[in-house]
Amino acid sequence: MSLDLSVQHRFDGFALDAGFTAPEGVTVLFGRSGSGKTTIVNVVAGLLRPDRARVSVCGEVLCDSASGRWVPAARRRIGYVFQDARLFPHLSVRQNLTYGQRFSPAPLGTAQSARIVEMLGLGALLTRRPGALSGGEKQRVAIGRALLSGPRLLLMDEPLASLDEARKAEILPYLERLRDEAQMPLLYVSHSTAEVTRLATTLVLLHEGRVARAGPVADVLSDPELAPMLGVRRAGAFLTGRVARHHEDGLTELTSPAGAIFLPRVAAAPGATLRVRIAAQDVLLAAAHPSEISALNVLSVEVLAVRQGDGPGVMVQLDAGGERLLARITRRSAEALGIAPGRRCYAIVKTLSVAPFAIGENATADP
Amino acid sequence: MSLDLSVQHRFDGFALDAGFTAPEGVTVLFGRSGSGKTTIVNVVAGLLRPDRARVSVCGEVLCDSASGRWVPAARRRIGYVFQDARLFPHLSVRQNLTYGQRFSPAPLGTAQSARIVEMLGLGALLTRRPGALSGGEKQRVAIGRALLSGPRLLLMDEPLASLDEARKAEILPYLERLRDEAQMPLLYVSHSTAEVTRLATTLVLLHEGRVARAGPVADVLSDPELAPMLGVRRAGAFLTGRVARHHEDGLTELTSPAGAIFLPRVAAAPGATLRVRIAAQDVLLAAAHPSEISALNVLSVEVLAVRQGDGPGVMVQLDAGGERLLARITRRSAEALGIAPGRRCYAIVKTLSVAPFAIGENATADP
Amino acid sequence: MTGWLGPEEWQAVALSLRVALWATVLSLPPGIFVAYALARWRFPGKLWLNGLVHLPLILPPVVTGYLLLMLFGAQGPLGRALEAAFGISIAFRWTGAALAAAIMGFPLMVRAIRLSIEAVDPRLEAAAETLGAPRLWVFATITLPLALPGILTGAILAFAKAMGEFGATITFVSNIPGQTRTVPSAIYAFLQVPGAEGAALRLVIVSIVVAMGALLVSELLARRVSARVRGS
Amino acid sequence: MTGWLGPEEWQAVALSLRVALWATVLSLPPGIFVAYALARWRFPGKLWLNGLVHLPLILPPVVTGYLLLMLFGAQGPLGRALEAAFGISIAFRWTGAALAAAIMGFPLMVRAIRLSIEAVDPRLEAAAETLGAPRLWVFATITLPLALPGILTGAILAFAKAMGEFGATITFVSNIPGQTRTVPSAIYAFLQVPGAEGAALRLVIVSIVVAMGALLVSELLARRVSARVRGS
Amino acid sequence: ETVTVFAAASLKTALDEIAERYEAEEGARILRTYAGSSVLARQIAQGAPADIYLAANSAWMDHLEAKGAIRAETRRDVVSNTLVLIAREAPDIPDLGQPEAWLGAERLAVALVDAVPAGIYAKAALTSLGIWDEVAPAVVQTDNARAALALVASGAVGFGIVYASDARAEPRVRAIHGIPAALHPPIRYPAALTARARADGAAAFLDHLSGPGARAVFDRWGFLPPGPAAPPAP
Ligand SMILES: Nc1ncnc2c1ncn2[C@@H]1O[C@H](COP(=O)(O)OP(=O)(O)OP(=O)(O)O)[C@@H](O)[C@H]1O
Ligand SMILES: Nc1ncnc2c1ncn2[C@@H]1O[C@H](COP(=O)(O)OP(=O)(O)OP(=O)(O)O)[C@@H](O)[C@H]1O
Ligand code: MOO
Ligand SMILES: [Mg+2]
Ligand SMILES: [Mg+2]
Repeated sequence: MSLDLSVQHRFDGFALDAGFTAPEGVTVLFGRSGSGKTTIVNVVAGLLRPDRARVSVCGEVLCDSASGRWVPAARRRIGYVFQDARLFPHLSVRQNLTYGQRFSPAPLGTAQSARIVEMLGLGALLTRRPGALSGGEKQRVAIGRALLSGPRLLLMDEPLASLDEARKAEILPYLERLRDEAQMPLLYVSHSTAEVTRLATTLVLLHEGRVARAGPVADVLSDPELAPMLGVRRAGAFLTGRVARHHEDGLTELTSPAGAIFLPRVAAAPGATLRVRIAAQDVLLAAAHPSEISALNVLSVEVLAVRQGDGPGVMVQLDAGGERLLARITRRSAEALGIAPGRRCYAIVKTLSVAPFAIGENATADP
Repeated sequence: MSLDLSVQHRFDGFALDAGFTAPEGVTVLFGRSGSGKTTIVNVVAGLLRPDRARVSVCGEVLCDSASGRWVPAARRRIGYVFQDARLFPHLSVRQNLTYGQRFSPAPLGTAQSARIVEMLGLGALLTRRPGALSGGEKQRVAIGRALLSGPRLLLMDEPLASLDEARKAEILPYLERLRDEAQMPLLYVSHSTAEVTRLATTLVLLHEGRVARAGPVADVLSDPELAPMLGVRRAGAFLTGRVARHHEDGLTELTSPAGAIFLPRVAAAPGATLRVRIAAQDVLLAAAHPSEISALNVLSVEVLAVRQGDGPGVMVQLDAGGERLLARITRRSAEALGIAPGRRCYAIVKTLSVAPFAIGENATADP
Repeated sequence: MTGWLGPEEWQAVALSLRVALWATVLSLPPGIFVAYALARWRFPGKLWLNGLVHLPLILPPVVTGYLLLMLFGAQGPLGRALEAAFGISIAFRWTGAALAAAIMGFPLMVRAIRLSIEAVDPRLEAAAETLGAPRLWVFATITLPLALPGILTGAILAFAKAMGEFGATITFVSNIPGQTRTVPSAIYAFLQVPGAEGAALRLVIVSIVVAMGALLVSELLARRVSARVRGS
Repeated sequence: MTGWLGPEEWQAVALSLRVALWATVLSLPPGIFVAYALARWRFPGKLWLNGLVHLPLILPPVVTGYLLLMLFGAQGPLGRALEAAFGISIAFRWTGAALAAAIMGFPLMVRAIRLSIEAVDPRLEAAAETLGAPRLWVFATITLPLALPGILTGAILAFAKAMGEFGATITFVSNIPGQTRTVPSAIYAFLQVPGAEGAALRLVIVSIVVAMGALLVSELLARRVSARVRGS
Repeated sequence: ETVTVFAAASLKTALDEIAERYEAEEGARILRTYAGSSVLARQIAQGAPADIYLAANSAWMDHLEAKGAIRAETRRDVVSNTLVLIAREAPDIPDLGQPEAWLGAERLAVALVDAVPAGIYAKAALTSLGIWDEVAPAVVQTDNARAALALVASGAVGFGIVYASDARAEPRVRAIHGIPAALHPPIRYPAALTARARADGAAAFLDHLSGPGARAVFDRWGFLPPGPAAPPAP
């Protein structure tokens, strides 16, 4: 299952010329306001007929200006959660939710539907109309409506922006499951680091209508060159490990080439491969192996490169047993510790800062 | 300048009964989706006439069900950035922006208006109509429209939710300046930790229509009891210090009762009082004073209390020279380090994790 | 009450009601279709269709009646075709009165419905399409219900017009008691005779009462419809 | 062309145009006001006002004309009052024809405008209020422009109706050449004479051409208006 | 000076011709207003600016006279008329009293039988013949005599009873039987000056209408002289 896309379109004062492949998993479209994210999503959904485009989903061509092919939106089976909720104002929440069900060739079972409704916390709202919902409630109904239509590809345009953290924390695992179990590709527009790092398998960076960078999220996020574009706080790296065991005190231990890594318990069977993300912001460097410290993860590393930014910080690229790691520290500390390519030191990572990151695995974080 | 509010209102299936005082500065309304935030904001704006309410802004009563007083929305001079942008679809961006200007008794000067337009990045959009704007562009116009109407109180309902980090980073300092210079109270609905910690002076926690907790943001956020309600990642504490000096390498040094604190350069004159926020998530504990480590802030602390959560973590309340600090570490480390009330140890805080937090001071973070 | 109006007048009232109801009900489907086409499609001849729909409003009613007679009369092309195909004749029948009323009310109905359809946000229709709904279903479940205020308005305008239509009706189907003597025809007849104003007034009152009742019902329906859409 | 229609006919065309234009222009302000009141306010007697507005649609036009004659004639209460106060008399004048046309078109106009005003999102009006705009300003800058499609529709319906109005006009202001002989009245007179169908047909064609022109202009205006609101 | 005439619509052609000639000869201006007799009468009662009222039957003139809206002393009958049975292409019929023979399954168009003069006279004649009840179900009533003529002319209806003057002007129909004047009240077109008539020219034109010049034109359009009319030949 994958989505191939190339699209050219001009609006007055804005030119879009983008192409990328979204493989299985979650592809996050990332870019500044007005960079063309919604426009691309609309083309995929079949709501905007661009000047020139070719869009195909797992080999089926949905739109091809060369041959004139154009599959209408209704026959694409693509779920779309709009940036504005776009609920049907005259229908109850229940009717909104079930609107797409009758057209689905593979309708969701009652149990599955009920689970979605419960996860989204919509049970008490079913008889209301959209006019009587709060902003976040509307958005949750919109998500439910798209999910219940049983799509084969899901488009989500900043679906969680208006939700509180607690609600996000409830919905994110579900999206992860969707990604992992249903193997439904997701094209996801988001501004949120947390969502990107939790969900994304592929990251497409848009800049003024063009793809600035696209690729596996680990590559894009750990590229120190992209740090300014992504925002320094978003930079980070990925380590791959194997689940060694689950400890009683709520921790999971991984074995990785970089060393043992502890993180909050993850629902993955021992032996499973797991990816974890470590934000550059969360890494401390020490000249000597620190003792009696609350951080459980201390990795022996070698400095590969140091990149100076504008502010007081530097971005340090590290090698940890063959894996790459990023650390963002002050210039002063870098000088004090003599951080320069070739220098060996220790990277300290708080257990609780390690975020599990699962691709194609039945692995989610315990809440 | 302050806002006093008490309001009771029933919707079918939802009862609001809330009251709080919003002093000068930014009061953030915080609470889950559907907890009544927008409803309260609507009452303040004069758009919803609740069952019972009393609202006064710096002594002027805007609404009082007891006396039947009700000042219509148009005469309240309260700017409102709606959760949905609500731009006037038939007017150009320019006309939307200037709509409120003619009614303002204290209209903004051309230079000031131009600055706002530039800050919001609207210069190139002025002749467009809202139908041709992206989601984030719409929201920026909505913010500009409210600001340009020269209000004496500003209501913002998740104004930045649909903006990218870079744009947020541009707008936040402006809101801070607004708070500090114009001494305009802001009632601000937000789900974002970053916004809360940057902007809030007062935090009002809403839970199912009631005020669960209200008070200075430092008190609310550093209350370990509220951590589950706020989300553990949001908990943190505040230290007050005096600007000692600005170093050449982009760091600012504070003297505080807890010791010297380094943080990224802040635009405050030496001698100015400054508050900084340290998230519990970002604090490491060590039994001994670590040497040769990239973190510049090492504080000698004494454990006051340890609060066990559900997961693998514990919340540790610390005393640092009379100031309170919170640290979130794993249970395992707590046991290993013998963390218990009375234990003396060291708190390690990365320089780059210290966020400046200005109240009533001309202090903002350098970008 | 039966003493107040004679049996012939009651007959006229009953007939007018029947004519107005059928005229309204039967012109609704084509009215909605034409309104939708004018609101949402681009096609050659759109301006002509629009003009044609408005003709009965522009022309003096007598002319419209006369044209109908030319078309649907015993010698008219459509009249002959109907007669040959189905053995139906509508001239001088109440069915003809309903046709005349429907045609006279058609521009009012189409305009109101078109206005409402144009006000339906096409982005909602697009949203429905992404959920897999075929165009016709989207129309029936999104466009139509959201345009309901306009459809109601169109229907009530057509009904009221049908209750009051005189010129086209009497020209096309004449004034046959019990068959085509509608209330306006009866009123007209009374007005031709010196001193019969009283009788005319009684019929005027009856038609006002009937039409006000219809208005009231439509207002209440409209209120409920818009409350539905606004939420709660 | 002057050879094709006689000077009297041209007079009738010019008069009809004048009557229809004035009827439309003068009924717009009250039409908008009444439509707004019906759409947005709650007040006692609202249902009665609504009924009153619809009366001219419900009643046979001749009855409306008759009532106008009774009210505004030399013996009528309003006629006498106008005469006494301003020395104005409108019965049997073209001004009376404009009044009759305006009243006959009023329900059509009000309904269309009301429909459009009801479709304006009140949350936009609320947003304008929070910007400090007084109600009247909000109405003029938000409600009115957004209701423009309906106002255009209402105006074109009223204009078309005014061009075609016959029953009320001839009853109220008669059929005086150069003063109150509108195109429909002239057509009527021709139709009363055997063999004059040709002359009637010429006038019918003229009124169709005029009304189609008005329709066309209104369509183009409406298209531009809605393009404006949709963006770009 | 201008004289305003309010005249029944069915007089249009003849009156237009008379007035145009009069205007050419006398230099006066004759403003003609045509509508139904009832409409015009009501308007005159409400102060319409008419100098002369020319009605298609006596009832409305009587009504105005009773109200004092006309000058009774100037009232006179200007022309009279008769009714004929018309069809598009049927042969002449021998006996009007046998409707089953000539009407068959066809319909009969007449003006409103209780309201419009042509219809009232037609009903009176059919009643006198004793066949009204038999014919009534086939009767198609129109709002004026002219519309009944049009129905027959267009073939929408088989037969009609209309004024002889109308039948003569319509080439597509022919009179297949006269209606004897004795079967109905006399058909008269009365004229009078209105109470508000100021112009001297009005009296002059009224006199002209009943004079020989106008008589000739009326004759040509099928109207008969006033007074007891001779029954037309079948
Ligand atoms: N018109 C209404 N009728 C009935 N219930 C309503 C109405 N408006 C809001 N509510 C309900 O009142 C509650 C509070 O709504 P409100 O919009 O204030 O929530 P909120 O805190 O702003 O949520 P969010 O963060 O999702 O925007 C919700 O449960 C909502 O469903
Ligand atoms: N109908 C239109 N006419 C003209 N320009 C348009 C139109 N729609 C969008 N644009 C412009 O195209 C650009 C891309 O818009 P798009 O909605 O794809 O942005 P986006 O990346 O989704 O932004 P956001 O994060 O703010 O939602 C913007 O500059 C916008 O102003
Ligand atoms: O158009 Mo009319 O004058 O209502 O029958
Ligand atoms: Mg977008
Ligand atoms: Mg809200």
